[in-house]
Amino acid sequence: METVLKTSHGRTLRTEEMVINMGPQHPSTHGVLRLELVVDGEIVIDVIPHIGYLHRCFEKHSEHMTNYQQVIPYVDRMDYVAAMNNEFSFAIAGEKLLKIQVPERVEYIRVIMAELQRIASHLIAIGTFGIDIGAFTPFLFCFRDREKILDLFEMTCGARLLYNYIWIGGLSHDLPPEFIPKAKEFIVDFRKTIKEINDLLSYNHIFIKRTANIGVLPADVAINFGCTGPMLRGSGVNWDLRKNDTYSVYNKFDFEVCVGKGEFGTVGDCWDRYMVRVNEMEQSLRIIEQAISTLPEGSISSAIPKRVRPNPGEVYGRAESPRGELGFYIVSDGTGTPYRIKARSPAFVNLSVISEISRGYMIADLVAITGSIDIVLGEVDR
Amino acid sequence: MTFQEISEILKQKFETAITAVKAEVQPDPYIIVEAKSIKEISTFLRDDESLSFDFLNCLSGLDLKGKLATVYHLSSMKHNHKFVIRIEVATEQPNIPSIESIWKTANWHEREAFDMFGIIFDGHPDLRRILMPYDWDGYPLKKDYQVPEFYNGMKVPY
Amino acid sequence: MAEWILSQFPDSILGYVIIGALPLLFILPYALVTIYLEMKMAAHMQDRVAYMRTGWHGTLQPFADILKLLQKEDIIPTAADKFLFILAPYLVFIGTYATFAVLPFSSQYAGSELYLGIYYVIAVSSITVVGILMSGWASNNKWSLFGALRAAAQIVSYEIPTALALISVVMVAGTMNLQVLSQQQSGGIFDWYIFGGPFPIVKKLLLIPIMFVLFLIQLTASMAEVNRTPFDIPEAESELVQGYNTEYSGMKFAIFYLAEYANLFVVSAITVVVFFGGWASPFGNYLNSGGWELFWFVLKGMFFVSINIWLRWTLPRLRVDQLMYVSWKVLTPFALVCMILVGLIVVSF
Amino acid sequence: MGLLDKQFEDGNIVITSLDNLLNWARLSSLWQMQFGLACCAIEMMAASASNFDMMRFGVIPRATPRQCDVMIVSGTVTLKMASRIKRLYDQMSEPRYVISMGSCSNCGGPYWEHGYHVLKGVDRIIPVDVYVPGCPPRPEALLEGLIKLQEKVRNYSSVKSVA
Repeated sequence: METVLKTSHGRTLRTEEMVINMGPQHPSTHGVLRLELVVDGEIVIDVIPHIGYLHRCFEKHSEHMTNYQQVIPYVDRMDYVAAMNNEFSFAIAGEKLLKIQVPERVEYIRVIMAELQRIASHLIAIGTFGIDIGAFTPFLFCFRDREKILDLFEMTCGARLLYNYIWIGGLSHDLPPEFIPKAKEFIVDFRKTIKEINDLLSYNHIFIKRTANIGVLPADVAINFGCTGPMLRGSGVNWDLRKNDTYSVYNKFDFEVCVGKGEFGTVGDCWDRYMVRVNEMEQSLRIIEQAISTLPEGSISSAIPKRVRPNPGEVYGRAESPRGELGFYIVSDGTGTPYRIKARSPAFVNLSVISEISRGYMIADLVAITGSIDIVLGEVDR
Repeated sequence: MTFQEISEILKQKFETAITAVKAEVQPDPYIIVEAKSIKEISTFLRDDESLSFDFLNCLSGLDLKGKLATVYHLSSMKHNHKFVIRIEVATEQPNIPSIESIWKTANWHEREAFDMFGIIFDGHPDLRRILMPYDWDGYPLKKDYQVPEFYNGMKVPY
Repeated sequence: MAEWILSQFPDSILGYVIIGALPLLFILPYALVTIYLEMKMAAHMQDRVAYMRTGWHGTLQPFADILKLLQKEDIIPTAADKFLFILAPYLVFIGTYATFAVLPFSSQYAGSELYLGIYYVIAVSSITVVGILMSGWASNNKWSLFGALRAAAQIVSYEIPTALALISVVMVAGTMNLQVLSQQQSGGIFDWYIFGGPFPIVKKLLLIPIMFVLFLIQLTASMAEVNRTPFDIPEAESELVQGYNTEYSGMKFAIFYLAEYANLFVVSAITVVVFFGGWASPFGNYLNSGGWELFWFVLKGMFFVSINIWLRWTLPRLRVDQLMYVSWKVLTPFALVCMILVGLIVVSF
Repeated sequence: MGLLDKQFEDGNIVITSLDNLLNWARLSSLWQMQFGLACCAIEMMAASASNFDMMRFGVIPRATPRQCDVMIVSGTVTLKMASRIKRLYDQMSEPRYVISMGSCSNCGGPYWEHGYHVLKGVDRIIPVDVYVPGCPPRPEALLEGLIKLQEKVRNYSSVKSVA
């Protein structure tokens, strides 16, 4: 679009849109996302996302593994800030395919781990969102408390970030005896952190001004684009696979599904998506509390198959990761090697909506919108 | 609704378009439909009151050695039921109508299937490679794919 | 003091050069201290410790930083406008440095006791904008250009509330000379203009609330003028990479760095002189001799520098339009109202 | 680099101490490029966050390559990204250093065999000073790598000619 302006002296001035590249190396693109912006001054006219800068061939690798269990380390590396949830989803799909019933204790421990990981993942999302808006300090507070969760994981399975902990049919390690007291301590501590985050960031006047009414995603558009997780719930849709398509032992716990209410603006704006994450951390704490208090005894490895060799068939298993519906479509041809594994990653689908919701806002708002989508490029590109 | 009921409804409505009903595949059975009628079927599945599949979970490409396939995983938020559709086409002529206009989710997923398998989605507004570089040769997830020796002067194999 | 130096070098330009270079004696140590202070303050607010490896608690870190920046390769991008690119950082520094000419560090020393002191500060500090615009344009980088244009818009807008706030005080004081302003407030803490100035009690009480509002306006606007969070949109890291200095490396970047910190002191010093008594001791005639005056001036200046640092690491950043909103629709009207009220008070008492 | 570069044939005490001073400045103020690629980037962020605090060593993250001294390649380098990394490295001003963090950027890591889109080691496109092994390396390991880099800088002489 080219606008030609006439000055009073009869001269003509021409204005043009500017095409500007944001990324793959840019402080606010959370890794290696590249956005091609068409801007008119500060106003964003169009956004063209370019992805694939971290395409690590996950699907090809899984077709070359000799065993389904060997896929799990690669699954870890997909969404590296929520590795437990990825393993959980993959284990659900694998167990559905193999028709394995896992012991109760395993399910409880998985839920505890998944919820701890959800908190850790949301902490990163909140922290980096803070940086995007320009507040640096909350990020460091978030990372400080995330370390406490990582300590719990490290105590259990020896790894900080990528665990290879949840296997098809079981777990790699049982909980160490000091886990439960430490976890209880963490829950008490973390309630204070949530309050701190709310004081420092969530209800900060500038923060609200920067995020409310920005990047509004209406519910019907969200569903049509396939958005899930806090993205969808931020738009006011009460949809959580933990409730609506119950898996594992989530039906035994009492928790609420947090939805965006449009407290300071329109339902589905950046603040709502952000707040859904903050509230979900509180709900995760509740689930962990309940799971710890009712943790059954039993073996954690009795159901792990010696040889994973499913019958020919196919399955789509899904679970709620911190970013939304993480599904695995597995096609088996009867051998130990998966014929095809396709990951339906929530961040990939959520990101596809970005050009839809960021037209007409400013560059600074685009940064906020990208932050509120909470993408992990490892999962977008796989 | 169960798979049986949904496939019955579809059978009555689109008798000629349905190639096969694979009810015996476990745990997720699917139906195979003809490529040319996928748009009609999709529209019906989305708009019918009793079905109302408003959510496309996943669209995957699949190389069946000789045939290429796309698999559509659908679910309904309203009725909380699921359904799987598959389309199989010949590798030589992998043309499938795009369903981007029905579920926007399909946009990027179709681009991915194009990128990885070379399936051409007719009517897609922006069918470009999505994950691989634009000047990449071949379709990596095909079973007979050969990794190139060099890309832009960089050695690819270890 | 200036006369004394000049008398030492009769018939020579050397005396003037020495007078001109004197503020450097302050700026360089001050910048080193402030860089260190900023990082340490930020770190301790964030549960960290920051510099620990260079000297005691990393006190030598600023030296290492500067020494390293001097060693770095000085890149001039091929596509850059070479002349402007090289000139820009110096111009930014000159704009800041020139304002040091009128800052009254003590009753004995001010580079120039200019009668139009405040006027001069407002005028000269605008040169900075030209430098920033030049750097953004010359870099031939779209992000830099964005930063430069934002900076221009921002600094120009925020000069208006600053000027209005300062002029209100000038109306009360009856002088623009910063040295005279400081002298007027030398009778102890309650003679400072933030507490109404050296006036009879009724006038003082009427002035206090207005002065307080004016002080807040001046503080906010000055924060915006030095481009620091929450008003750091010209170099907003998450949006514009580094804004106008994206393409600068080595020595040139060091000068930008230095100018930023020097500018921070200038605006703090102006606040101090206008509202907080300048070099005047808070205890009237106690602790008020030569060296102490310098001490009080620097101490008060550093206090406001610290406030700037504290706010920078606490608050999120505003958006461009919100920034303009704050300037044109909040600060400027308030400053105007205050100015009218001050005028009424001055006329009636 | 500077005018003094390789100008003095044999070191005397003045030159040696000047060398030491310059090297000290360089190694204590390694500004890091804010540049994350994959999983390791999270550990890199953790290393600069409260618990590990990389700033103790004088490492400040900067957003633009022009003002950086060290580039920490943290994560898998894909073929699509490789040319960008090369360009970013070229944009950095001398003296510049590269730390390759994690198995992926060392050699391809778990993606070495079937990763058709993964560059098997970032040292195929840019020179690397320090390799930090691990998948992902712990933040402590990255700090160790940083200390190794500092040792390397300490032993470098920018004034003397190399014998």
